[in-house]
Amino acid sequence: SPSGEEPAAPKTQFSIGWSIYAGWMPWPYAEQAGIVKKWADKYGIEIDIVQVNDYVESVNQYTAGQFDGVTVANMDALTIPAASGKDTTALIIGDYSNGNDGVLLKNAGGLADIAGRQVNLVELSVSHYLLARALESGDLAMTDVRTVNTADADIAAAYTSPDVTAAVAWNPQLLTMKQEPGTLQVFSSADIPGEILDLLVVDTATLEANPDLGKALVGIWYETLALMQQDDEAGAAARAAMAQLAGTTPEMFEAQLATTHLYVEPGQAVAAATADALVETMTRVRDFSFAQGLFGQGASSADVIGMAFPGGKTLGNPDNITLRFDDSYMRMAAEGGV
Amino acid sequence: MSSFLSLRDVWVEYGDKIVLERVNLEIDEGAFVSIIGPSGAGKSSLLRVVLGQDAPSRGRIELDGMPLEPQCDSNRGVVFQRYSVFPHMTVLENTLFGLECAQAPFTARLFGAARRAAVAEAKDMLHAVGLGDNGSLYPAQMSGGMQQRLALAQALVKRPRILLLDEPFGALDPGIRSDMHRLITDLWNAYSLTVIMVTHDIGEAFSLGNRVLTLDKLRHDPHAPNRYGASVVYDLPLTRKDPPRGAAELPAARSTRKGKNNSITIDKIDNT
Amino acid sequence: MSSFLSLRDVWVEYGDKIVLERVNLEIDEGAFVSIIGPSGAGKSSLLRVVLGQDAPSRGRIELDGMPLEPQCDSNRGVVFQRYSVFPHMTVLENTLFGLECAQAPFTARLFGAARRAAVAEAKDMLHAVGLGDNGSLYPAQMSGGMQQRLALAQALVKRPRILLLDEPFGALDPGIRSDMHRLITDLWNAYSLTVIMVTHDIGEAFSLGNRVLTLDKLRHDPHAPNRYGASVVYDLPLTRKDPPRGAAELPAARSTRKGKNNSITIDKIDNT
Amino acid sequence: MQDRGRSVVRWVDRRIGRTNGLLMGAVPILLLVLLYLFFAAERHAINPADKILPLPGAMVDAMRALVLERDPLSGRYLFWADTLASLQRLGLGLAISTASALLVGLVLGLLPPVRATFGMLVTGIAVIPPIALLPILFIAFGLGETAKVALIVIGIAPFMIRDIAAHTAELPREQIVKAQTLGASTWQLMLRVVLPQAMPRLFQAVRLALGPAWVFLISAEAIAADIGLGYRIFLVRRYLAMDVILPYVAWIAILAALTDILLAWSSRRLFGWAHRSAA
Amino acid sequence: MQDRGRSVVRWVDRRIGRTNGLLMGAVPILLLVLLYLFFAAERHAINPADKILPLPGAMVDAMRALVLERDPLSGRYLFWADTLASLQRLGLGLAISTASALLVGLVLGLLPPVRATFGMLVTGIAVIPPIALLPILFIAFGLGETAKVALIVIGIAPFMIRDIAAHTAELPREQIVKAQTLGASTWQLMLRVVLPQAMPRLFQAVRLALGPAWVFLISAEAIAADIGLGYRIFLVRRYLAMDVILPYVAWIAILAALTDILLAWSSRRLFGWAHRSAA
Ligand SMILES: Nc1ncnc2c1ncn2[C@@H]1O[C@H](COP(=O)(O)OP(=O)(O)OP(=O)(O)O)[C@@H](O)[C@H]1O
Ligand SMILES: Nc1ncnc2c1ncn2[C@@H]1O[C@H](COP(=O)(O)OP(=O)(O)OP(=O)(O)O)[C@@H](O)[C@H]1O
Ligand SMILES: [Mg+2]
Ligand SMILES: [Mg+2]
Repeated sequence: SPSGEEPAAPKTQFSIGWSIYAGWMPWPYAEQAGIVKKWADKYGIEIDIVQVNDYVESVNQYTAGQFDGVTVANMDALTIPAASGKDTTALIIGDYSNGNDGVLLKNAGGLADIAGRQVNLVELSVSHYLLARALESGDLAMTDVRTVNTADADIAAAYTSPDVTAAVAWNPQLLTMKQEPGTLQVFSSADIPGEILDLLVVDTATLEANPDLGKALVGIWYETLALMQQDDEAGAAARAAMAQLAGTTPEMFEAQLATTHLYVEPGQAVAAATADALVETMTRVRDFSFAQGLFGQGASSADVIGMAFPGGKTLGNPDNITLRFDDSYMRMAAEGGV
Repeated sequence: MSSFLSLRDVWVEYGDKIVLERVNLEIDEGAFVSIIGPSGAGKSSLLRVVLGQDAPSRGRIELDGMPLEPQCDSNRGVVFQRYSVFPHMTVLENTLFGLECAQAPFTARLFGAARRAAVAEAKDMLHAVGLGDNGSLYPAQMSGGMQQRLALAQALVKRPRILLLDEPFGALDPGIRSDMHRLITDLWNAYSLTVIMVTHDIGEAFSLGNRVLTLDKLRHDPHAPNRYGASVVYDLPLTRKDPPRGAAELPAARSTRKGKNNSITIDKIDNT
Repeated sequence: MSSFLSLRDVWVEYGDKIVLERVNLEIDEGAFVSIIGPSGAGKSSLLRVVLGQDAPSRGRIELDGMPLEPQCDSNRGVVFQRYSVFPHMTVLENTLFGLECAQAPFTARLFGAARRAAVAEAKDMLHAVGLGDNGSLYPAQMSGGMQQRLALAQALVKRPRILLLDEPFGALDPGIRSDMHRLITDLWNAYSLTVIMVTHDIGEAFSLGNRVLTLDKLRHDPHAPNRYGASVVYDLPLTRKDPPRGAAELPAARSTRKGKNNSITIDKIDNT
Repeated sequence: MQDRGRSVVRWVDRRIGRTNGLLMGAVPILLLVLLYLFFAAERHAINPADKILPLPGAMVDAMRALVLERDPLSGRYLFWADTLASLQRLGLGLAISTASALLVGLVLGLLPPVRATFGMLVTGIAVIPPIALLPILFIAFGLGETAKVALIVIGIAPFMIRDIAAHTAELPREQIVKAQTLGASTWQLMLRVVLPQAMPRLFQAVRLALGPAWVFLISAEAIAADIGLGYRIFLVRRYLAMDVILPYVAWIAILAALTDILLAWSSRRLFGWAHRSAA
Repeated sequence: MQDRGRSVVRWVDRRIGRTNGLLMGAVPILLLVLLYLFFAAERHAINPADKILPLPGAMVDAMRALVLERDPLSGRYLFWADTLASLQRLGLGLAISTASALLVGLVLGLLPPVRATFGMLVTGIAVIPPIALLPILFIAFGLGETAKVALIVIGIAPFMIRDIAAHTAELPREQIVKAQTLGASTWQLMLRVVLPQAMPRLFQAVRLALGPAWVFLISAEAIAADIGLGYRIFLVRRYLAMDVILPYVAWIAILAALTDILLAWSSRRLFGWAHRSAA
C-alpha cells in the first residue's frame, strides 16, 4: 500500500453509503428485506446501509472516511477517492449503463445539430464523458458546444425551461426529460456499452483486514439480484419495493432496469472484470479525466494515478496504485464460496 | 354663534382604566385656555383627544360645528410633553420642515429663493426661542430644554389656528421662560390663535391664559382607583381689559398684556 | 478636613464644542447644592461627570480624596432629566430592583419573607411619591410626571450617599411638588445625604439647597458660539440656623426646614 | 391648504380590526391561488400531461397515499413521518440558535471588550455561506441528525447573535447607568435589565430566521437524509413530481406561518410592555 | 457593599479604541487558522495525499493557476472572472431587494390597511423556502442570469421587507402626529420623516441579509451556471478539491466582510444622528 499506512485493525461494524440509481436499488431493498442482516450475522459483523440523497456527497463522504464503502460509477471512483490518494477496491461490478445515460436535444434532426448549442449537464461527471464520446462519434470537438453545469437534482426541471435546448442526464431524470415534447435522444450509453460501469467500492485496507466484509457484501448482492430477477410474484414484489424506495412507480422502474445491463450472475461480472475491454475503458476514462483536470492541479500526466486489474495488469504509475479492480470476491460468489 | 371647539360628554379610557369622564367644554375662537391639575389627572390625554391623535372612547368633539375626525392636520399645532422633534433632522431642518411641506407638495424640499425665504423665516423663529446659534445641531446633541424649544419653534413657524401645548416651558430657566411667554402672547394676539396649554406653574396659567381649567377626579374610590376618571372641576374665565386684537398692534400688545392678572372672576362649576 | 467631592479644572467637550471649562468645585459631605443656569449651559453634563457616566475631557474629580473612576455604583443615586425607568418592569418592580440587587447577588430576585419586607419598603416609598395606587402599571402607561416620580422613588429607596437630581420636580403640579420637597428634605436630614440638584425653579433652588451654584458662560463669542464653555459664575452658600441633624429629629426637621430661605449671603466669585 | 370637509380618514390613521384584517389578508393569497389555477389550466389545455403545474385533482391523488396510507415497506405514514422528522430537526436547530443568540448576543452587546474580540469572528462566520462548507460540515458532524441540526445552527445563529448584540448595544446608556447606581453588578444588569428587554427582539429575530432555517433544513435534507420534508421534495424532484412538491411546499409554508403567528402572539402576550399599548 | 478602592474598570464600562479593537478582533481568527493548520498537519501525517484539509502550500499551488494564469479554453483569468460574475449577480440581487424592501416595507409599515392586506402574503413568501420551488422559478425566469438574481431577491427581499415594515411601524406615534400637524401629507411624511429614519435600519438589514444573499447566490450558481464563485466551488466539489474550495470560501468571507465593514462605515458617515454621539 502506497503511504506506509498501518493496516486497518479488524472490526465488526461497517457502513456502506448509497444513493438513488436504478442499478443500486438492490442495496436498500436488501436491507429492508433482511438479506443484509442475514449475511452480516453469518459472518458475525454489522453492516449499515446508509442513504445519501446527493450522489457526489456520498462519494465525498466515503473519501473523507465516513463510509467503508460506497456505490459509485467507474469514472468517479477514479477521480474522487483514487485521485485523493484513498486506496480503493472495486469489489462488485454491478452493471453497465445501457441507455441509462443519454444526450437529449430539442427540435433537432440528429446529433450534428448539437454544434453551437449550450449543453446543460453535470460537468465532470459520467455525463460529461458521455458527451465527449458523443461528440467524438459525430466528429465534433468539445469546443463546438458550451457546457453549463447543472445540478442533477434540478436538471429535469431545468430541461422544461425554453432556455435549455440540449442536455445530458442519467436516469431517472432522463426518463422524465424524454417526455418533454420535441425531445430527441441523439446518443446514449447504449452506443458505448460497457464504458459506464456502476460499482460497489470499499476501502482497500479495511477489506484486507476484514475479508468477511467482502464475502458478506457479495453474498448480499447476488442473493438480492437473483431474487429480483425472478419472473414470479416474489420477484415482482421485490422490484416494486425498489421502485418505491426510489420514489417512483413500478412501470418507470422497470423502464430504467431495461436500460441497465445488470451482471446478474457473478460469473458475468468476473468476466467483465477480467476482460481487456475494462483496461481499454479505464484508459479512455482516465485520459478524459486528466484532460478535464480531474486529477487535481498537481497531476502532470494521466499516469500519476495507478490502477490495478485482475491478473496483475496495471495502468499508470505502478507505485501509486489507488484503484484496484478485484474479481476475487465475485469469483468466490460464482464458485459458491461465500 | 356656536362655539369654536366643543367637547360633548367626552370619555377617555385605557382598557378598564377610566382617565377622563363626562368632559363637557365649549371653547371660543381666540381663547387662551390654561389647563392645570395633578400629575396623572389626564391633561395630556385631553390634549391628545382634541388634537385628534386619539379618539375619545365615548362622546363627541366638534370643531367649527363639524365633527372632528381622529386625525391631525396643520390647523392644529402641538408641542408634546415628550420630545417630538425629528431626530434625523438638524435644528434648522426641523424648523423648515413645516414650511417645506406647505410649499413643495411633491418633494417637500425647497430650493433657491423659496428656500432662502423659508430659511430666513425659520431662523427668525429659532432666534425667538433662543436657538439662533444652534441651527446645525441634531436633537441628540441638545439639552432637554433646547429640544423643547425646538419643538415650539417647529409648531409656531406654521402659524396654526389652534395651538396645543403640553408643559412647553417646564424645562426652561426663568430668563428664557419669560421670553417665551412674551413670544407666545405676541403670536396669540397677532394671529388670533386659539391656545390650549397644560402647565404645572399656576402663575403661568393665570398670567398667560384668559381661561383656566382644572382637571381632577370628582370621586375617588381608594379600593378601585381606576373606577373614576377626572373631569373639569374648576372653569375660571379671567376677565381683563383686553387690548383690541390685531397684528398692527403687536408692539403695543407686548407691553399691555405682560404679567397682568387683575380682576379675575372665579366660578366653581359642577361638570356633571 | 479635605472636602468630600472635589472637581479640579474640569472640562467637558463634545467634539469641538466646549460645554464646561475650568470648573473648580469643592463640595462638603452633607451639602445640598442647587444648580441653576440657562438651558443648554451644561448642568446635565456636569451631573453626568460627577456621576461617573462620562469622563471629563480634562481635569480631575475626587471623591473622599480618591480619584473617581468613570463608572457608577450604588453610592451615587440619580434621577435623570429624561426618563430612566425600566420600561419592562412595573412600577413596583422598578422600585424593588435596587433592593433585590443588594440582597440577592445571584438571582437579583427576592422570595418569601425577604420579598415581603422589600415590597413593603418599596410600597412605602411609592406612597411617599404619590404612586401608591399604581404599583402594577408599566411606565408606558403613565404620565410624564408619574414616570419622573417613579425614577425618584427608585433612587431614594437605595438611600445613596450622594443623590444627583436633574430637574426632578419639573413635571409635577404644585401640590405633589411640595410633598416631594418635604420628602427630599426629610431624607437629606435623616441620612446625611449629599444632594446635587439641577432645577429651573429659583425658589426651589433657594428653599431646598444650602448652597446655590449658577452655571453660565463667562465669555461669549457670537461668531464662534462653541469656543467658550460655561463655568460656575455664582457660588452662593446659604447660611441659616440649621437644626441639628439626625434621624431622631425627623418630625422636628420637617417643620423647621420648610420654606425657609432667610439670611442668605451672596458672593460673586470669579472662577478663572 | 387641506380641505377640512372630507370625511375620508387618511390611510396612515386607519385602524384595522381583527376580523377585517384576516379577511383582507386572505384576499391576495386567494388571488394567487386563482392565478395559479389559471396558468395550470392553460398549460393543461396545451399539454394534458403537463407535470410542472399540476391541477388540484392530481395533487390530491398524489398526496392521498402519502397522508392516509401506511407505507408498506416502513409501516409509516410517510407524510407525517416526514413532518415529524423535519420539525424535530428544525426545532432543535432553532432552540440551539436561540439559546446561543441570547448568551453570546447579550455578552457581545453589553461588554465592549468581548465585542472587540469576537465581533469580527461572528461577522466572519455570519457571512460565510455554510452551503459552500457542506463537505466539511458532514465530515465534522457525520451524516446523522447532528449535521443537519448543525447546518441550521451555523446558518442562522450568527445572524441572530448579531441582531441581538446590535439591539443590546443600542440600549440607552441612561438605563445601564441607572441600574449601576441601583447597585446592579454586571451579572444582575444582564439578568434583569438587558435580558428581559432583549426578549421581544429575540422573538422577532426567531421570526425573521424562520425562513432561512427552513432553507438550511431543506438543503441539509436534500443531501443526506432518508426522511423529512426536504428529502421527499428532492427525492421526487427527479421525476418532476410537482403534484407532491407543491403540496409539500404549501405545507411547509403553513407550518412556518403558524410558527410565525404563534411567536408573534406569544411575544404580545409575554411582553405587553414592548408592544403598542392597546388603546 | 461594594469596595470603592478597586481600580478595575468594569467590563460594561470599558471603551475599546480603534487599533486595539482590530488587534483583539484578529486574535480568535488567528487562533482558528492555527487550529486548522494543526488538524491539517495531523491528517497529512497519516495520509500525505489527504484532500480534505489541504496544507497552505497546496492551496497556493491550486490557486496560482486560477488567479494568475489565463484559462486555455476560455482565455479568462478564472478566479477573477468568477468573482466578477458573482459580484454582479449579488449586487443586482441586493439592489433589487433593497429597493423593494424600502418601497414595500415603508408602505406596509406606515399604512395599516396595506399591512392588513399584504402582511400575511409577505410573511407567507418569506417563510417558503425558495429552493423548494425551483422548477416553478425555472419556468418563470428561465435559467440565465435573471433566474439567479431572482433567487437572491426571492430569498432575501421578504425578510428585508418585514424588517423595514416592523421598524417603520415602531416609529413613535408622536412623530407621525407632529408631522401631520406641520401639514405633511402621507407622501411627504413617507419621504421626509419615515424614509430617512428607515435608512440606518435598511443598512443594518442589508448587512444581516448579506449572509443569506451569498447562500442563495451560491445555491443558484450550483444549480446552473458556467461561471461564478459558487459554480467553481460546486464544480470542484466533484473531485473534493478542498485546496480550491477553501480559498474560495475564504475569499467569499473576505468579500462579504469588506461589504459589511463598508456598509457599517457608510451608515455611520451618512446617518450620524442615528449612532451614538462620539463623546
Ligand atoms: N397608554 C396608556 N395605557 C394605560 N394608561 C395610560 C396610558 N397613557 C396614560 N395612561 C393613564 O392615564 C392617566 C392620565 O395620563 P396623562 O398623561 O393624561 O396625565 P397628565 O395629566 O398629563 O399627567 P402629567 O402632569 O404627569 O403629565 C394616567 O393615570 C396614566 O396612568
Ligand atoms: N451628545 C452631545 N453631543 C454634542 N453636544 C452635546 C451633547 N450633549 C449635550 N451637548 C451640548 O452640551 C450643552 C450642554 O448640555 P446639557 O444637557 O448639559 O445642558 P443643560 O444645562 O442640562 O440644559 P437644560 O436645562 O436644557 O437641560 C448643550 O449646548 C448641548 O448642545
Ligand atoms: Mg402629561
Ligand atoms: Mg439638562
